[in-house]
Amino acid sequence: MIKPVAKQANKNANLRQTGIDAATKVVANFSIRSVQYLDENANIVHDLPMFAEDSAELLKLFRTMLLLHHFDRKVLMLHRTGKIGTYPGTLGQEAVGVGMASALTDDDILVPYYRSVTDLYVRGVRLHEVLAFWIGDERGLDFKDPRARNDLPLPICISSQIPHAAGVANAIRIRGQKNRAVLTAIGDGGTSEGDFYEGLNCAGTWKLPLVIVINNNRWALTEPNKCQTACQTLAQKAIAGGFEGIQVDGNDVIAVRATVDEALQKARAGGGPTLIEALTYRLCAHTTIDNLERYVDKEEYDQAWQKEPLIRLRKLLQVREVLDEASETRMLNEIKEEIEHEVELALSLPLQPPEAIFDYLYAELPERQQAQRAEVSARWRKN
Amino acid sequence: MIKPVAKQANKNANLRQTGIDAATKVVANFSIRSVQYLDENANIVHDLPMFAEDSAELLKLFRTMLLLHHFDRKVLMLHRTGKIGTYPGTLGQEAVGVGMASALTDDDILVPYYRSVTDLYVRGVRLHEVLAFWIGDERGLDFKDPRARNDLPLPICISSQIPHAAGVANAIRIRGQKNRAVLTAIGDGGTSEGDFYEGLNCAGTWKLPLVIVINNNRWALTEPNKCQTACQTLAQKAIAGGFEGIQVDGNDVIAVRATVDEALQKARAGGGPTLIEALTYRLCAHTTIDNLERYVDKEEYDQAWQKEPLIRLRKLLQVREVLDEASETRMLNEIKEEIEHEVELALSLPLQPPEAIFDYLYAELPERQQAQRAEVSARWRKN
Amino acid sequence: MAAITLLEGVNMAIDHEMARDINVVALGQDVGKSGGVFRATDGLYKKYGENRVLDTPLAESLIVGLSVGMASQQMRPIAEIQFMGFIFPSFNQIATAAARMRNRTRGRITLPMVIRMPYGGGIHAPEHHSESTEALLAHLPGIKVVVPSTPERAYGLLLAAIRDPDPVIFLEPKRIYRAVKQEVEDNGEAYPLESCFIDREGTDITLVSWGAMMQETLKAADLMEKEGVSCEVIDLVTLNPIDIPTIVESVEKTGRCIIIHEATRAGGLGSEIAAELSEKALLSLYAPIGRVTGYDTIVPYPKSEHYFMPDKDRIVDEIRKAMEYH
Amino acid sequence: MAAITLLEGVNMAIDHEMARDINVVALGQDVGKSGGVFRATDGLYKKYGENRVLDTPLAESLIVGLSVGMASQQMRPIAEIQFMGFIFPSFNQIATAAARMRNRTRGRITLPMVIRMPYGGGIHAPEHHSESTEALLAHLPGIKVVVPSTPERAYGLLLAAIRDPDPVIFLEPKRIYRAVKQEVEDNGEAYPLESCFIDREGTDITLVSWGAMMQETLKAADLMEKEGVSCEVIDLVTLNPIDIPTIVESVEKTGRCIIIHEATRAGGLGSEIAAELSEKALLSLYAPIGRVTGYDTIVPYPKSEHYFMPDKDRIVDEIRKAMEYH
Ligand SMILES: Cc1ncc(C[n+]2csc(CCOP(=O)(O)OP(=O)(O)O)c2C)c(N)n1
Ligand SMILES: Cc1ncc(C[n+]2csc(CCOP(=O)(O)OP(=O)(O)O)c2C)c(N)n1
Ligand SMILES: [Mg+2]
Ligand SMILES: [Mg+2]
Repeated sequence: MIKPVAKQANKNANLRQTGIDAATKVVANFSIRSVQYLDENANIVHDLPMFAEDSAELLKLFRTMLLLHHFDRKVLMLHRTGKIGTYPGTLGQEAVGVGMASALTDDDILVPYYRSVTDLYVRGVRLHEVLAFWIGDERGLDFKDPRARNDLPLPICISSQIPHAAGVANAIRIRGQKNRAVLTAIGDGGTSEGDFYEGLNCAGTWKLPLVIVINNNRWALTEPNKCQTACQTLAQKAIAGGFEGIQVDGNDVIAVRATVDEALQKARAGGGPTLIEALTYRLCAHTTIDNLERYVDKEEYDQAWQKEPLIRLRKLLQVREVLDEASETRMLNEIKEEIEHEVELALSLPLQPPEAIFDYLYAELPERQQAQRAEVSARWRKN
Repeated sequence: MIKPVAKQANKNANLRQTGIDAATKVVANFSIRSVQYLDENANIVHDLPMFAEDSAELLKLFRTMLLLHHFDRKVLMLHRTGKIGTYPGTLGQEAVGVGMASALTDDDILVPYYRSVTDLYVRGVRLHEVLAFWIGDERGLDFKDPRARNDLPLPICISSQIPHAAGVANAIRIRGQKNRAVLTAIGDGGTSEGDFYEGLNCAGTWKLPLVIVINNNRWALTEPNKCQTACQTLAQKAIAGGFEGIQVDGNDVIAVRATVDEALQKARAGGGPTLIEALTYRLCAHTTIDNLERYVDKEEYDQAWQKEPLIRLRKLLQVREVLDEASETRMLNEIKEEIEHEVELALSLPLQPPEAIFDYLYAELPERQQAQRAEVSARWRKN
Repeated sequence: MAAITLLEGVNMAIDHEMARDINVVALGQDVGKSGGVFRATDGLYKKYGENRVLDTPLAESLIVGLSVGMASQQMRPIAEIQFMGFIFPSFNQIATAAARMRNRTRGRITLPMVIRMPYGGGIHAPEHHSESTEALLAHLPGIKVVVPSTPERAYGLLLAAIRDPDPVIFLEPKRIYRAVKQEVEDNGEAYPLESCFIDREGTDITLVSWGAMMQETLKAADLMEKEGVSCEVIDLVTLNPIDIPTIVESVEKTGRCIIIHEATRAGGLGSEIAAELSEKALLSLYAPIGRVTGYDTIVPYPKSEHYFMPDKDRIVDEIRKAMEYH
Repeated sequence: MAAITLLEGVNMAIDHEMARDINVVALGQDVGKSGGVFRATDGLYKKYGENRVLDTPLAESLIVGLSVGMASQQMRPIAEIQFMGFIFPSFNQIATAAARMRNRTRGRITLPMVIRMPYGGGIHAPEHHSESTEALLAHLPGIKVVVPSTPERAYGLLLAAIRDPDPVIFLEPKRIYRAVKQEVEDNGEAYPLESCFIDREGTDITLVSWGAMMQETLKAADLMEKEGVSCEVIDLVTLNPIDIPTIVESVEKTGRCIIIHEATRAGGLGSEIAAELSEKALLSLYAPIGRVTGYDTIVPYPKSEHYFMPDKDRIVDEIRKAMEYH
């Protein structure tokens, strides 16, 4: 019997010199592009998209970003005074959520990720709702704004939202709705989970009306990008799904909005999905209970502050003379009022009744749980 | 309060004409190459690698492929006569497993997939072992050949082997062993599972000594490639892992062997992982209990037979005058003898004792199961 | 009205609901063009088209995750997991998304979805194709778990599952997919998803089982009848919620109880039923509660599967033990 | 010898084994440079380097799958899942690979690996950070499941888990990570993985619990002592295998038993213990076996968590009920 060959040391050595290179032909080419309009010094590096000609529009975006910026700081204070526990901030990343969500129409659907306060806010979800969720009250996910009623709640399980977003998009596709698309988000760390790829792969296969934005804030908890991937861009993950991936300066709200807008239009028109990597930086700790000084390089961190998204937009608006110190101060005062109000609402929310732990389990509560519900009721009502 | 903007219908329409294109720059380029030496008519399209100059070597590969080809047919007969149940054939795909496994050294480790009979055979695993596994006997995975002792068993859970292979490769990396690499395989359908990507991503991140071969036989059970992916190549999935993917003519055993060989050398030398997509065709049904006529296009199927891997290698060997009809007939007789012997061994394997259902659960059987074991023993010994 | 198999009952229910409600869609690996590995969705692709019967990529987490997304928009997906042994990749989507959406949004988003799958052993299938891990699912609040044991129940329960406003896991005992035929009318009548069936009344001992094990249980009851032991046989049908009151009532009458299931014993659903009885019917018990189950080992490969599987003989032995106990 | 916390006991055991055996490596999300979200691997990265303390990508299935691959080559990986609520993505790797490798290769390949994770509620953590789904793991043959309740047991049991030739799931009750301090000698002495501890002897009733609930159980026992009820308190410690003989012996003595756990009641491990008792100690029971558990609902968010969690008051009520039963 002729035995199969196991060792070929010498021959391999020869082969190595020649190699397979000569026997290859290129069968596919891909490239990843990157979008930027406004660089960190507020230089306009490309002709602005139409919407950005409208200074009032940009001012709205600025105001929203400023509000979320200050909300973050407020929450951190609340944490320090023991009023709230875990909260994942969006400091430095305001342009990603605000830019992407401002490209949505009311008919579109948003599938947020756990750090999605900025996009949710644009969508009409109130800050006290998001805060209530993080304080530990399920009612925070019962979004009240009509625009957000069909939006999915914040998921805590990293990446689990990507198949959901594909499912929502699939419902739109099946129903032949041409005016709708789905927008979802994920972190850089989230791109390591299987669910991310499964959703991507399906979105490509079924040409789903789906836009996925990666908030690449360079950190997944304490792990920097290099712990998650060998990829030079996360946008290139789209190539594995067979559709376009594109990078965008995530600190340039104009670029984020324009890129997401175009991708949503493509999706609504049946052109299929797009993956957008927004490059930004997490200027806050992972959450309020984390301490970034333990693992973040000080110099890198300080540099990141220089590229922070409010700076360049402020400069542009100042050049356009629609914003100055005085008007920004007025704006800030208004903002702070809204924040105080929202915080007050969240902190003063009365507890849910004890029975509520059963009341949303099923449409109809089974007998077994009815008995338990009665037990809980008796126990906690008497005290 | 300035409300966030939800609708921008008119402006969007304008934007669309200009678009973001003008604001982009290319930040990364990728290409996928494809390898072929011997085309379907046995034309040598590129200078052969060294090992292929050795006709005796090619004759060995041919013999192994021929053997597995006939083994498949034998198993189908056994199924028709009710002697065995489910068995996943490798008809048409012999060059993939034989080519890849023949590039392994004894120090390397093979992490097979469920349809991996061909590579396992090259590795020294006997056909009766694989058959025993499929007939329903765990002993089939207790590979006896020393070369295969550390190889992982066939996994039934699609794609679950990829993280295992990464783990084995990681052990090699941690131990600093420079003479070893890991070779694993997966089907085209398997590339839809999250585990595939998680393994890929980790292999890239940690630069693991790992070579992953996709047996793209165009079918995942009854689903053709287009149900699984929008990708033009499966090799491009590697781009999401941040390392090289390459396509190879999976019916050209010389190309498979050369490509895997080079990738293994790269891996051993610390150059990191490679993903290799071997394009072939499943000429058998999914398994013996499946009927491919229900879903496979007859014409496509007949055409695939023209490209089957034995034809071209036979022609080459005939041209080189190391094979003719008479010698192939002799070879076939030997082969059939081996097959008969292996089948005989598998079918005559006495049952495991009843107690064996407990005997490999833990190093030491807990009390609870000891009692159950005694019960089983009493019940089945008395009958 | 033709006699149909359990498998055909499944098909008939899906067909019925797809015809009735445009929001009902079927999805899974190979469920479309080829009608599924067991043909549970046979003919539906042709009838309803590729937009309502979807061949998904080979990815279980995706299949359940897609269903969550679709259901969140008021569609009614019926997802197939090819075999119960392959449910694990989707476990996260079931446990953390499907089971919780209503609760975590305080009822804002609900998920009318079904995840159906063949389960259980006895057909000499390869590794992982014979699993019976229903206890893992029944431990998760927020979903329902249902198992039919006859063609007619398959039809009526699956209708109910599809119409249910919450996620339902529908386990199909593949060993009896084609074992029995029954005349079933396609009348659209659904069963409740919280009641067991008393299949045979008896006075001496209560036997509780579900799925394919019902066959062995009924055989054992027949055999014991000849020895003068009158067995009450309960088909549990719903594993979450379990119809404990009916079982308690039966055991209060008979004083003895044996639970029969294929799954591994430790932490199997037999434990849950026994625990409930030991709490609610302790004083009625003349004998310890018996459990006839798969052993606490991994489901063996086909050649040794019979050593593992409960059968009528083991049930009979356990009944005798209970009857002789004092 | 310093007094240490349970968390430090975990760290000390890992450190001890890493120093002793070059094949022992720790891996998981954030376990390396930053020492883990709870600091369980604090200092180890610095001491043993990036090749032995690995920050993995954010992918649980990968983490367990990697460990399977490494263990198959005679390494001894200690994988961390960041919170038990995130174990589900890795469930397939646990159930179909880790638990079965020895069995499916007839002992050719074995997997000396540990999967450790903080579990349980009571620290006001966000959704999914308070899960207690040990019953799902304990139902899987082929793995062991262990829970310490004191610093000293954390150390001794984790040593045993790391040295065990088979996969061990090691659940760490994070609520008491820093709650109690104990003097623990770093002497390398491991506990067996099949025995429970009788923490307090008593004659009237047996209380069985594990993890953080041991604290509440002991408090309840204290309170009842004042009422003249003598409680025997058992720390279960190993959830698979369960030391049933010791519990049976205790209940034969006391005649009453209550099982206390955080997890959801239906299909929780309390059922398994009650079922075993109802089989093996039926005639010794003076009262129904009680279970004080989380309710059959989804773990509520922090603001409502206290309604869900068993506490000493609920245990005391249940003890009184059992004592008054006749
Ligand atoms: C499945 C799962 N595993 C682990 C965690 C714990 N966890 C919460 S956030 C986080 C890091 C996420 O990083 P990234 O995806 O980059 O998002 P970012 O926090 O930077 O916005 C981890 C590991 C989780 N929530 N879900
Ligand atoms: C996790 C999992 N899901 C489903 C199956 C059932 N199944 C067995 S083979 C197969 C198709 C595999 O296709 P592919 O990966 O292309 O490999 P091939 O069979 O073509 O070699 C499926 C769906 C499985 N074994 N494992
Ligand atoms: Mg991040
Ligand atoms: Mg295939």
